[in-house]
Amino acid sequence: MAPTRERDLTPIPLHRQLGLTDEEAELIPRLLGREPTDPELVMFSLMWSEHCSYKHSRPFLKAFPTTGPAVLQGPGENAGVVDVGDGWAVALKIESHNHPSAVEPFEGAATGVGGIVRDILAMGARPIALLDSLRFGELSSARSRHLFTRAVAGIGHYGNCIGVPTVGGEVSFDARYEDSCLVNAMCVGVLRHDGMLRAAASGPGNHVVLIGNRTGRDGIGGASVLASADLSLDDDKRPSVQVSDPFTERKLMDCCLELAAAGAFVALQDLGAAGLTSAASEMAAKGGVGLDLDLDLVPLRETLAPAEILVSESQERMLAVVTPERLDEVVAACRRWDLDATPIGTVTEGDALRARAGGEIVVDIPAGLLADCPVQPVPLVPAPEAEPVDLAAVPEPDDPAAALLALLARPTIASKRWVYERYDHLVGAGTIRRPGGDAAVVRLPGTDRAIALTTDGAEWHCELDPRGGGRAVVLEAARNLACTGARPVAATDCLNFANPEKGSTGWRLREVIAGMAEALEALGVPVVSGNVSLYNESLGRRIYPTPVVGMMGVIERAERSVGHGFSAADDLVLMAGAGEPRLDCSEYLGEPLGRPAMPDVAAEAALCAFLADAAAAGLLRSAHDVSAGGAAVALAESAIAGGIGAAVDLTGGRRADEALFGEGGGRVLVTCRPEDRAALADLAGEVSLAEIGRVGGDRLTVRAAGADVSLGVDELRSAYERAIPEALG
Amino acid sequence: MVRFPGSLDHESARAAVRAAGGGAELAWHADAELPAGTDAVILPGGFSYGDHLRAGAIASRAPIMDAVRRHAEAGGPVLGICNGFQVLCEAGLLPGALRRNATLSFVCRQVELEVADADTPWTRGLDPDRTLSIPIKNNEGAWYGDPATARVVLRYRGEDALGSTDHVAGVANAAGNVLGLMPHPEEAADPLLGSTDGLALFRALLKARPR
Amino acid sequence: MSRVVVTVMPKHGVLDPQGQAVAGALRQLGFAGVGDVRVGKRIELDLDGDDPAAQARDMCDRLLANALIEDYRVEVAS
Amino acid sequence: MSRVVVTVMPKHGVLDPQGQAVAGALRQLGFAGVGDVRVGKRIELDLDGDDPAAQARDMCDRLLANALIEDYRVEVAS
Ligand SMILES: Nc1ncnc2c1ncn2[C@@H]1O[C@H](COP(=O)(O)OP(=O)(O)O)[C@@H](O)[C@H]1O
Ligand SMILES: [Mg+2]
Repeated sequence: MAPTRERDLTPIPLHRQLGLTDEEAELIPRLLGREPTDPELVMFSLMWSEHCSYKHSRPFLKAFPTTGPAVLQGPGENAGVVDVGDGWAVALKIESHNHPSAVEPFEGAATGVGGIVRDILAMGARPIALLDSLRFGELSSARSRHLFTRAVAGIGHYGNCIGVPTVGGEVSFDARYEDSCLVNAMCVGVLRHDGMLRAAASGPGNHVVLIGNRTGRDGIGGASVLASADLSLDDDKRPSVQVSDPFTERKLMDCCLELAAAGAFVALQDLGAAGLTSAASEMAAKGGVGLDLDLDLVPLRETLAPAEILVSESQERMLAVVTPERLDEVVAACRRWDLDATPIGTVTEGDALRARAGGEIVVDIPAGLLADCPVQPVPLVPAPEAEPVDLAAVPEPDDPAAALLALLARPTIASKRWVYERYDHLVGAGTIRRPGGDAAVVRLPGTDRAIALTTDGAEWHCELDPRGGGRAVVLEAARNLACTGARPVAATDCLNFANPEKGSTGWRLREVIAGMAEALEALGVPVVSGNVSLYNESLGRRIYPTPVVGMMGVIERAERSVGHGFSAADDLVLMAGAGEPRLDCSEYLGEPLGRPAMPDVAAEAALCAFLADAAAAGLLRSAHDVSAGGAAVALAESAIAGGIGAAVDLTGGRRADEALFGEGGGRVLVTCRPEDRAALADLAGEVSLAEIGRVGGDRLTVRAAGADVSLGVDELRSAYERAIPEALG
Repeated sequence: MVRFPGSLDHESARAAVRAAGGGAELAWHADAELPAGTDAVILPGGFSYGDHLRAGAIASRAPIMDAVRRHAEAGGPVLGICNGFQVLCEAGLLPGALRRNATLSFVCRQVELEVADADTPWTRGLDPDRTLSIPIKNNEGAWYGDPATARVVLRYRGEDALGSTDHVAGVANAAGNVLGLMPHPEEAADPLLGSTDGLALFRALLKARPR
Repeated sequence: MSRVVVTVMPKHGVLDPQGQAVAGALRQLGFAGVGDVRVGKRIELDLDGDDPAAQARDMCDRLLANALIEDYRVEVAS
Repeated sequence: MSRVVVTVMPKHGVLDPQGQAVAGALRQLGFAGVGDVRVGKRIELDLDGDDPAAQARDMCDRLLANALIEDYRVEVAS
């Protein structure tokens, strides 16, 4: 094999251009026992990027609970899988496509959806739901409006066309995301326990088959250039944009699921970041076998060099291991779906990942080495503790009703109808609770059960107190599920952070994960999959620490799910949960200020259990989590959704504004029939449950510490619904 | 139930037919014939051929469409839902064309419909005063055509975000046996989903079926 | 092999919402002199065989254009 | 008032799923000689003001084309 050519004309060494550190470049020849070839060096550079190797975050991730009786597949595969009863299982995973979306929001967001769907497909699961978690700069910025509207269009384009409903998600706006927007997509699939596929290749002599789109110069260098470098918005990082092809993805789904059901695959893996390199090395390393690939056989869209073929990120491709006996069947099924299926290599004994081109071996490395990137320790510099809000320095609102309308019209709080009406949130006839509530509820096909799905973030809280914020994000997700009557079963997470080598970001990462782990332990919810996206900063502006939690819960009887809208006059309004509202870390203050209280994980776990019990017993008419904007906004949202008002007295808080708009404390607004009040109180046990008013009429009237807010439901709706369309002009 | 590459709603539509008391089999776009004993044909919703070129255009030229045409010409009932409606217009089996929504965006929402013609196999017996609550979800759902000559079967009540001529949500051929609808009755066929108004169409057909 | 260019435009008299939206967006960007805008398709095909123009017209009639709402034009480039 | 024609085509090397789908459909209709097909946009604009070609190029840079994945061409027809 030819060693690396000398490049004396290049002042910057190749490894640095590829993003490898000098230490890593010295380590590679020692591990290999020789100098790497150029294609090998490129492969190392991609596989050893943070994006593929988690070299900065890996040690911290160990804090997450990842096991439990329901876990069929924890982290380490393309997606996590959990049991949901009767032989059925659910696969879930969330992933970021932040940097590609900042460069080209439509295609970046669309291909982000495509990628996460293929991760679910690779488990042998049928994708049944998508969620998207988005962060952009303020809508007053033209660039943010562009990124937001185009990213939403891209997600819709892809999800709608492949027929997987986008049932939930979240969007918020803050100047911190002006240069580094966040686009995280989550996919959920269903499968039979015995139909689960894994990525581990096996059986020397078996074929390695590439299925789907041809390979082109898409996203070459994408994994390292786009995902691991500070983004300074210059043009020369742009030539490698991937164009989405959802029609081919749908055919890939239909065809692979047909073949998976027939048991035609030994193993299945999607091609994502680092393309063939990542897919092939993972399949080989997981299976403890080698792979021999002939790059000349890879169907190309244009002429490519061997290294380019190895790292191309062309979309809509899967890699399968197939026995010689079933090869014809696989190829024939793909032809029926008008998809290319090309045997490009074989499984071998040993552990070598080999690639040939033009008859010569251009790559020959132990597959495991690519996955063995040395950990890069990050500095752990604590950030100073935030000061509590000094209430005396916050003027009381002259007109609390106007303050409520203004809060409802803040884009971060306002109705996201503009977004979810652009998504097919129904396809598949399984969406029982549509977007707009606390969590989506989707029928579990073939059973009487439903699953509830949510994604949540708590970035202001994480900025002010990373440990507490880590707890808060998990608890909010669980509370949102519980509001629909679900018991949380499993979580997936995407950790969006700034550059971990700078300032306190590394410390924040560790603290957030520790806080998340504490809440997950208290709830008994394992993390089964996830993703890390670092370096979300540019031009000196870093994003807030933004962990996004995707959570799935089960509702035993689908017809018992609960909505967030008030349901009928004379129902009682109650506040569940005893936490105190605080203006610290409230949307009302308009920016992350103060020191939010440390969430009480035990109390909140009990609250979630109570809500699920109450829903199962048929005692809840509605339930809605008190979050951004406080109790007044939660009441308004329930009134708008139900089309009926209420009269309520709010207690708690040190002043009227704190009672109305204060946040935190793990509180949920529930309603019940008057005759069910006693039964509900019995179920509540230790969980505090206070009657605060009654549903009825066409106005929402809220009294709190002397303030009196009374607004028509139509007025509330108009402020809430019109804000985003108007901000977009 | 015809399945094209990119069809999405065939399973939901099949479930709705079953819920109404019937049964459905899938036919493949490349087949030359419908399954023996076919009483009625449904072209389900979706993004056949990725909506490339014009929605429904490529599917409308598929081999199975010759068999669908023969079935229609012999008076057999045909229902095209959303993409199926687009296919039927492109195939010339229904009048008019479906164009980009006036919003220039995909629209997914519950709408209210009025029955303008209760004398097709798919609407016979429906109370003309009844309002049906059924969702729409499409990109190219604005019907363009001449409502004076076309047989309009369903109209949007109130606002029509799509910008169809004369609020048209569904049209039939002159004989009434071929119907195209933008709304998705299969998404309103189960009490769990909030509405069962879509079942009425499948039930009407099953009642009218020649024994 | 000839290169054929097929142009498909919305028929005159048929409302073109996409063209209208583009015109509006351009005016909003400050292009005050924008009048009517129409958006159509340009399809470039490599074609083998006899009489590429006739082939392309046949393609238009059978698939590429919808005569109800669109007009087409065929040019043989090489 | 000048009539300007803007042609926007997918960049060379960039995946064109629409072109692929149209090529496949044409072959299935029996047009055996169909090679590569690429589908783009044709935008016809009526423009008032000086230097319509420069104006149109500016429009392409700012709105009509996506420089990452598309190339454009401007012709002034009259
Ligand atoms: N934040 C996290 N929490 C838990 N598991 C994680 C996290 N980030 C990554 N993982 C796990 O590490 C593995 C590799 O992740 P990734 O490279 O994103 O997967 P893929 O190659 O399938 O896209 C996955 O199994 C994923 O579930
Ligand atoms: Mg994967």
